[in-house]
Amino acid sequence: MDHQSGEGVNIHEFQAKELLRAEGVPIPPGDVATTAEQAEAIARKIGGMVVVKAQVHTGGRGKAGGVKLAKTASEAGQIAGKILGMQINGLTVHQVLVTAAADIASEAYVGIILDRASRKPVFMVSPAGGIDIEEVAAKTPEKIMKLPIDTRYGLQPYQASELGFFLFPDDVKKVRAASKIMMSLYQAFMKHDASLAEINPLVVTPAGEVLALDAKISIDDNALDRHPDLVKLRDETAEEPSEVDARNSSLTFIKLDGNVGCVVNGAGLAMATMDLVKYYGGEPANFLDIGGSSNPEKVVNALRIITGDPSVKVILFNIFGGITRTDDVANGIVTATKANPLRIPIVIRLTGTNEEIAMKILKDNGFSASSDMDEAVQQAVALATKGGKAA
Amino acid sequence: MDHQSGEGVNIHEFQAKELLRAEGVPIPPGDVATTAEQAEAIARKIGGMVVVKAQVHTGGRGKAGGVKLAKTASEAGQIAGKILGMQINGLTVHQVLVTAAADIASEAYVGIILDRASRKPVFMVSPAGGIDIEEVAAKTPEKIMKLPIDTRYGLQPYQASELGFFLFPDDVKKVRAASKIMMSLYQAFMKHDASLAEINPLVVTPAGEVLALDAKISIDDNALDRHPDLVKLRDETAEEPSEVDARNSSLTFIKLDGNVGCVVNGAGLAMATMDLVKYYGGEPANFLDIGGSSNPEKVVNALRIITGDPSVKVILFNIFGGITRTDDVANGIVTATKANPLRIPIVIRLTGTNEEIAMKILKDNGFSASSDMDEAVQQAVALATKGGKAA
Amino acid sequence: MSIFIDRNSTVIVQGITGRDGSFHTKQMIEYGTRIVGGVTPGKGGQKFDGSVPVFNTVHEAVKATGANTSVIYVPPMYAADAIMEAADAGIAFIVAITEGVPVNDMTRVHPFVKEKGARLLGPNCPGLITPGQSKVGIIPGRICTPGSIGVVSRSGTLTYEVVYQLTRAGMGQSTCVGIGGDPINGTSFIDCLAAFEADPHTSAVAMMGEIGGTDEQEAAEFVRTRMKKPVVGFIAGQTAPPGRRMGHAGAIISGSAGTAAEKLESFEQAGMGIARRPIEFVEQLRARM
Amino acid sequence: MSIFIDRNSTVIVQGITGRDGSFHTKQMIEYGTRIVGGVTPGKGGQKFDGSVPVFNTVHEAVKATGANTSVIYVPPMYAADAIMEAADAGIAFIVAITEGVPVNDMTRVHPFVKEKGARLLGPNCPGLITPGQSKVGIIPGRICTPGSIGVVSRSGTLTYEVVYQLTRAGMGQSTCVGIGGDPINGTSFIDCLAAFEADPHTSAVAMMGEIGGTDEQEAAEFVRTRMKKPVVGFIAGQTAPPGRRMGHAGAIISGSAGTAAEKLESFEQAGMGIARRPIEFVEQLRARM
Repeated sequence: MDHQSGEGVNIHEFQAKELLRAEGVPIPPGDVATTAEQAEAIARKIGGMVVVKAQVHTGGRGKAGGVKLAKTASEAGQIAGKILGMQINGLTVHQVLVTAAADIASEAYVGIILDRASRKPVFMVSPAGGIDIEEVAAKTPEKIMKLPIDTRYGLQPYQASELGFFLFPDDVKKVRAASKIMMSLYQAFMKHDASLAEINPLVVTPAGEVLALDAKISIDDNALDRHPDLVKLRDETAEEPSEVDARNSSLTFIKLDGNVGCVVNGAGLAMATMDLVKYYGGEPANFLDIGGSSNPEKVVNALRIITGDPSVKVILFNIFGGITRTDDVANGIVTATKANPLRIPIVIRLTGTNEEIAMKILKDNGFSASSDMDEAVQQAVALATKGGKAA
Repeated sequence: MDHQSGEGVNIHEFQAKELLRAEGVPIPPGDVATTAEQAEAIARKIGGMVVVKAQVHTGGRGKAGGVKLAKTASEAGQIAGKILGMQINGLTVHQVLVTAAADIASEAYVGIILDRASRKPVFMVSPAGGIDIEEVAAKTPEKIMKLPIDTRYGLQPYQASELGFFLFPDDVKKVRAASKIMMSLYQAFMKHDASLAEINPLVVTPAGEVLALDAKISIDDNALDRHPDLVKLRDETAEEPSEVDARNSSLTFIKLDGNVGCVVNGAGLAMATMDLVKYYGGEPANFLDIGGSSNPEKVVNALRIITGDPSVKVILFNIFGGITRTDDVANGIVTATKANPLRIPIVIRLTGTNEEIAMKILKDNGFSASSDMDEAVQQAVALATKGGKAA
Repeated sequence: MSIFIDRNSTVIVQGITGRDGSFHTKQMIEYGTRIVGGVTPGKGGQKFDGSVPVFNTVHEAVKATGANTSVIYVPPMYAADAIMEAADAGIAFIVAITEGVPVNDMTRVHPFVKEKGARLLGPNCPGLITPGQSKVGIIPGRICTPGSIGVVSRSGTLTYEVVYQLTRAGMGQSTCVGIGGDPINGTSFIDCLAAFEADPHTSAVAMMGEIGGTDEQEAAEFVRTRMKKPVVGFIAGQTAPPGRRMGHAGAIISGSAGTAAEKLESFEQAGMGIARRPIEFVEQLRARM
Repeated sequence: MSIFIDRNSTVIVQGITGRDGSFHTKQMIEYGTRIVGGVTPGKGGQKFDGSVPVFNTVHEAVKATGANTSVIYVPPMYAADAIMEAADAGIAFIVAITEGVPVNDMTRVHPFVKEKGARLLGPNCPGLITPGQSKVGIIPGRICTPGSIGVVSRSGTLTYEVVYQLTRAGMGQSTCVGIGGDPINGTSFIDCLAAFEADPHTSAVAMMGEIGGTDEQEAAEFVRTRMKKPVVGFIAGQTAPPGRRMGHAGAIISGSAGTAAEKLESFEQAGMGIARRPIEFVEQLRARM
């Protein structure tokens, strides 16, 4: 099950709930707070028992102590004070959601995931909700119903009903309520170009009401251009700073634990380069794809981001010029290192479009370069391991 | 070209324009008036030259003097005073639309019609707008482009662009404006379950602006249940009163010019009955389909509506009982004639479900009935022609 | 034998517990149709009429009964969904009786059913009957008798009228099909004519059209080029005024197309017999058999 | 000969006057590709580069030039529309280079293209090249040389790397295809493998996969059951951490599925050769030919 296919921009639970509420999904009242005082005020307005929930882009908030029940408004304020500023899986909590607590008779899972195998959004529902759906999939797959949706037709009422009967085989009222929620969830999924939209848990109260207690939505990166409203929901404080910096420089960057800093054009070649570093006994410090366009500025930004990581011991460029002009890359290296001289060695592999010009530029500026990938990677790994200096 | 397939509820020009304006179609400002004073006030608010247009459900308003230009607000009031109350094709004008006059450089036609042959809504556009599109189709068919739309995908931008280039081959700005209007027209067509949506003329002003100057929308009768807002737009004052009465009694009724009043169950049999009346030398006074359900009330209403027409000389019932129970029909006849004794002869043909019971009911109440269609029709025609009395 | 249904057809009823559904289910059972189940969401597990199992969804019904045919009596706003559910569940032959289905719904339903490889009859149709074997829909069984005339029609009661005349004249029917009068329907005249031509037990066909559209002209062309069996045609609405609707969406004349004269002309060119009155089917068919 | 394109392919360029479109059109013409026209709405009637006629719509372009292939360089928000326009106009083979196409768009485009009977390559792909005959897309022509190795890959520059190694080693290529890394794309590994198996001029296949999804496993199953020609496979992303995205949407590991280990295991079970490093393709292919 390839859950997360489609790159996704995560938005916070409270934002996802707003989007679902707008489509008519019943959700207990709540609001977001950045201070203990605000949290207390929200809890007072709601009245009764509330839940205070850390808003961070990571799972396991409950286990980490980021989700707590409060009986009174002042208790809600105290709890919020503790949760705000807390670190969960390396992310600082800047906001909490304060929401009415619901009595729970049963919990179900309802999600839509863009699936590459069927080339469709797939509904996935389970009466075993509240826990990690991947655990359900692994241990009791018969408790999961999957239904691919043909987006030319959209989710049909009969399909929503089939999903509803899978959740509540003996109660047509709950089936109707759940079906309506699934129609709304699908609307939200399509309207916002989501790659994932999840309600977990979907609860039934002792009174028989069906409610969404938690929600998660990821937006397809590629569709953001037509959703300026959703771009604003992106919370950069909830992400790794160097990755935010890279994105703002139009680079794709993921920080890893090794010491060989990699700058590559193309995701496939970038992964193959990392694999080759590992193959020769090294550890990549990152994944970094400068993409196809040959803009010296990107190279400058890439170098800045990589050298910002103190664990990086060597920089490895691997550029195969197709659309990317290797002379542009060479110029970028020269410009960046003139402005900020490197304190660690650099290994450059360049081949393809304008290779001769690039080689000359590098040579004129005191760099050497190889046109062989294996050779370059071996050299970089050697430098990272033993220390030393190239260029 | 079967334009009007799909039964349609017509709405007025000003209502159609409101629906299109809501989807973003550029339309000159305007409002509807029921008095000369209102018309003058609207014209004053718009400022400059206005057009005063009779709002009736019929073509040829212009020729009938129902569309006039006014240079000043007071002239608009005077013209409105003349048009209001005017008869156009037998319909009284109760409302006028007062709208800003636009300078016209060229006129085009844009329409969407539900087409039974392709089983799709079909776009029909022509650079020869402003006149009757059927005339264009007959005389210069090469000036019409037809494009069936697959509703699973909807109108695609490239299709709107193709239609736009057909209208304005040399001006991409106008193409873009027209394409946008066609996307909006399609949205309106689908959103409101239309069977017809037309902009005629779509004009280009000397400044190059593309505007909808007149609009027509018919709504699919069958879809009205999900459009309570559109049901309200139905203007019964603009329709034949006996037909409105029939519709409100769940009967399908169309008034014709003959003297044999027909009451039949099923549209096909109703038409075949009318044809047989004609075959035997008579003239049907109406088409009336009481439908499938066997409700004596419907029969009572049918008799009331038919006997309301003074030209009817004989009433002919032709009922083939399938779902319709013939005893229900017989009971209806008895009830209706007891309440309002008939002053014209009645010929009854009944066969099918519960025929024996029906025959007995009729006999017990002094009516005779036949089970043969040809026989009954001949008898009715004879009565209508010579006068006489059956039953 | 027949077309589309016979004594082996296994039928489920969508909307079996509704007013129309329950009435006609009893009629079908009485006629001998093999009604193997029904569908009403929320009534799964119940028995209709003490014996027919009811299911929550068509998928469940098909899984439990192996039905290959479905007949639909649900309200018009739910009909498109019911048809798609049946097609999706693997039902091969779907008969939609429901009248008043929004036409835009059918623009999506039609390709859906086609993609699923199913055949749809209707909506807004009386269904069909293979006399002595099975009836699916609402055609009154007692007016029919087994025989070799195939009957296909766009209207309901007019079909009954003609079938009644045929039966009175001793001319039995192989299958009588009402294709319905809606602008967009699943099965066309041509589909039925092709099936009758291929059916060894059908010797001639009676076809009842209406004014409006060009289906009858296309059917005539099919008769001319592809059929060996005799076909007699009738057109209702010869006296209808142009441009006015006549209860059926199909019964419209617009411009020059779709007039009765035009349709009858196409019948003549196809060498078809023409019944000027319903009763004339008897002599016209007899003359050609 | 080759798969999908050869010297007779007649190609139009959608977005021919754009920055990328114009650059790569010149490159394609230089390589020898038969570029017969271009499409940019509003620039119909102009000539690109003094010789290639530009049209307002694909329909017009196809009507005037008889093109059978189209390559798309329009911006991502217009790409779905451009693909559908090409398919609707009767283009048989559509290559969408555009990166960043919203995935939901592709859920509709995919069935549309299929219904029209066309083949789509991409989006977010480098296109393809039949060395010495035709290139459609952006693969640098000078790294390729004619020969008998079929190359198929999910990524761009990695493909170039491998092709470059093959060329250096004297192993020419029949056709090199980049299928693109998007979650929903038009042509799969299996489509290419089947075409290579059927192509008499291809003697062996080099296949470059990535972590994420199950396309490679399905491809391996296809190799095992349906192919006689040798296939050597590579998986990029063995060191990528689970659950993190790697620039390509496809390059994701989630749960147990889609790991490099799993994919390599499936290659082994299919009897495929495995290249642990890009350079190993040379020896692995040589060993099997």
